[in-house]
Amino acid sequence: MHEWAVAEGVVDTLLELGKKERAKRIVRVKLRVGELRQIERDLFEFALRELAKGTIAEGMGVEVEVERSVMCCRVCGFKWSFDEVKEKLGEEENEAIHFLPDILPVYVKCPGCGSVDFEVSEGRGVVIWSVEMEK
Amino acid sequence: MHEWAVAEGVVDTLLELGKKERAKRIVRVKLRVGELRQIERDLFEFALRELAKGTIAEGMGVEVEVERSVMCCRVCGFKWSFDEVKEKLGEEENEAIHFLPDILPVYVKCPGCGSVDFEVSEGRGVVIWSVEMEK
Amino acid sequence: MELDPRRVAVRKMLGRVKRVVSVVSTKGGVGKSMISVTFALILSRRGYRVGLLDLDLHNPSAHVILGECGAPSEDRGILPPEVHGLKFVSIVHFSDGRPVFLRGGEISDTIVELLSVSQWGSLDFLIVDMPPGSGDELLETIKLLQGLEVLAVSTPSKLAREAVEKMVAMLEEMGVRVVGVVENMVPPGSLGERDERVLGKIRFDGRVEEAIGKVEELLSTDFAMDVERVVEAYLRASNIRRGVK
Amino acid sequence: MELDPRRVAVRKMLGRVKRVVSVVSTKGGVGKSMISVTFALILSRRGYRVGLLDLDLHNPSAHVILGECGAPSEDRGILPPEVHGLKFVSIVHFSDGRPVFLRGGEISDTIVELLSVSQWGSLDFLIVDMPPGSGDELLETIKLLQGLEVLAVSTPSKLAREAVEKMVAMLEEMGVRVVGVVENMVPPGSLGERDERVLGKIRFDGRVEEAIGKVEELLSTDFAMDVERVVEAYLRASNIRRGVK
Ligand SMILES: Nc1ncnc2c1ncn2[C@@H]1O[C@H](COP(=O)(O)OP(=O)(O)O)[C@@H](O)[C@H]1O
Ligand SMILES: Nc1ncnc2c1ncn2[C@@H]1O[C@H](COP(=O)(O)OP(=O)(O)O)[C@@H](O)[C@H]1O
Ligand SMILES: [Mg+2]
Ligand SMILES: [Mg+2]
Ligand SMILES: [Mg+2]
Ligand SMILES: [Mg+2]
Ligand code: NI
Ligand code: NI
Ligand SMILES: [Zn+2]
Ligand SMILES: [Zn+2]
Repeated sequence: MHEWAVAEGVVDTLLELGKKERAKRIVRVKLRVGELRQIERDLFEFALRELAKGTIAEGMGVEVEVERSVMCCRVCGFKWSFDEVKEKLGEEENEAIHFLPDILPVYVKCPGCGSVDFEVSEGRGVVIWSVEMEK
Repeated sequence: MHEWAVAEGVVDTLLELGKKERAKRIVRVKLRVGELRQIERDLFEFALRELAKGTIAEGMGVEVEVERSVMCCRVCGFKWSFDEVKEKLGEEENEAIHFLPDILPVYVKCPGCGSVDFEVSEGRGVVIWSVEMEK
Repeated sequence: MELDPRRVAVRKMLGRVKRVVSVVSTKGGVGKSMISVTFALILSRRGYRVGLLDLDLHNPSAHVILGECGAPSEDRGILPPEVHGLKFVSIVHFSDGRPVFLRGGEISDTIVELLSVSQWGSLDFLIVDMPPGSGDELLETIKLLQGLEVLAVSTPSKLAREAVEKMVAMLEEMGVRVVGVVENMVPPGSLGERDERVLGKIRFDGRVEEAIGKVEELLSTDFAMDVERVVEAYLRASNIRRGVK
Repeated sequence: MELDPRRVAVRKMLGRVKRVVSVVSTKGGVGKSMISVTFALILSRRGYRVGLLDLDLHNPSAHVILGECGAPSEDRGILPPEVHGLKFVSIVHFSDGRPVFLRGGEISDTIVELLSVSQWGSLDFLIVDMPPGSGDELLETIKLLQGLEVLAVSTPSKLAREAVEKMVAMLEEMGVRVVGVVENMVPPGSLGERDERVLGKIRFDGRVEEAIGKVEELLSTDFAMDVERVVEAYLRASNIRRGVK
């Protein structure tokens, strides 16, 4: 699962940050992961903890919050969220979106007007929301 | 001068808004005009008042504020404003930017790193900032 | 509250433009620009009032095909210059021929700016030469221009045909009016083969390259003869009788 | 505070990739995809470890030229499939061949996503097939990939040459390493003419179209022979001795 790759990016970013801030220890991190990623949370948290072993982040507290998605149509202004359309998608389509959230308009049209020209204004990214460090 | 075209867009938008809100009169409008547009303010305000004649916006108060520009480089993060680079530009270049503010990177590079990949985060648009109406 | 007065301005500026036809393709180099310019010139010679808008901001070429670009003047907006009978607007009027590097957000914004100040006046047709692909230029014009018509250009190449058909199907699903697919650069021998799916075929014509920049020469090529047939098929398909405006 | 962990991931994922060469042009249809694929195949046959990344999201065509696209597997990221000896990543792995309509912001984001999870491993070269133009794809890769090299493709057409030269000059002003301009679709007779400004010329070869999708046939064309000379000029210009990795 590519949860490991995402987790690796997070841990590396934390370690870079820790170095820059001359932290002794990274105590806790809060992450927001977009709903579109359909991430396996247990696996993701496990990967984060495993990858932190032997670093200043070893044993850190991990909080992962799933950010609900908001899509906003650029043509008609209609707003909707992924769970309203998810069921109509096949397994392979969900798998593609899991890897590449931006590909959503390839599989989904605006329920309001049928356009593929919509923005994913929330629920797409992986964001390090807060970091607690010991200096 | 194309100030008239911009003014026409503003007045038409105000009248649409007035109609939608069933206003009897448009009393006052505040506009923010991006510095990059190098607009002739007197001419612009004159055009606004002329175009408003015979409409519910006739005699409205007009306040035009010039919004200072902020450019932000996507590569190196450097920030600067138009007045730091304006003097190096020729008359025709300024004329082109006056018409099409987005064309700036054709004539100006990031003073920090030389890239043309920068964002004009402020000072580009024409924004109707507030409208006072009598209902 | 924030209101963008430019979008209202666009509607007004295009208020007396009867039809807007965008020439699109998934691929570059299939002849969008050659066809746009020739299509516009032929309509103009038939007595229609025609504008030509080059929206390929990274690679404007309509002015090269026309051989000149003219200079806009100002009067309550931008008055497009007349170039060989066409009202012509291109980024080259503002970029001075320099290379244009712009991200999508700025491309969309540029299109809104251009259309909010260009005084087209009364036009029967505004032909829009588009860049390849289905990015900001295409999405923003669909959003901005109600009733936009699309003419898609393909070639017999394996790399073009299927992709263009899929693009067209998607545009139709989105409710965009596709007036047809034109197949360009067809080997001269196979022109005769009928194909229900295409509005017209245009031969590969070795004289085209030499005629770039020379409008009279261009209009005398076999290429232009074939584009003329496409114009006729287009007018027929849209119930516009010849000569009647 | 908001931090984007993907950008750090990109750096790591490309950590063992020695050189990234983007094949660019102002124009479409000049042969970027044909040259990218052939260039990559030739390097691979010479024993280099080569990846091929198709970033023409609106019009992916490398998989059509290769005749297959393979399927990525997952292991701490995406493992690119081996296609004719190349590690291959394309949007088609995710779009299922459907049409892709994306604005610039989403294009940039897609590129960051793709590169943040693709496990290239150790590569001597990553060849990137780019869309035409100077938009998000080009600007985002310049921003993302330190040390990016650019190979620009032009043709003898009036519509290509000057524009490509201006684009290249601008890239150099921006500090991007341009390894050279390749002139494609040169009439076979004029191949001999020397031109200081070009890294190499590639003949127009009527067999190319037929060879799309058939790698061995493609590599036996005059076209491939000319691309091979470009590969050699490129390796020479960059001081890479033949066979030495
Ligand atoms: N029917 C044709 N026969 C021969 N050459 C053509 C034909 N149509 C276009 N060309 C040539 O193909 C090239 C690309 O055409 P262009 O209009 O610039 O394509 P696009 O706008 O789709 O990128 C030009 O050099 C042009 O001279
Ligand atoms: N040297 C050449 N001789 C003949 N045909 C060519 C040559 N190079 C490219 N082509 C043809 O030109 C078309 C466009 O090539 P492609 O690689 O898709 O261009 P781009 O990627 O720049 O859009 C294809 O149909 C291809 O078969
Ligand atoms: Mg979209
Ligand atoms: Mg820019
Ligand atoms: Mg073109
Ligand atoms: Mg290509
Ligand atoms: Ni996964
Ligand atoms: Ni003016
Ligand atoms: Zn909608
Ligand atoms: Zn910079």
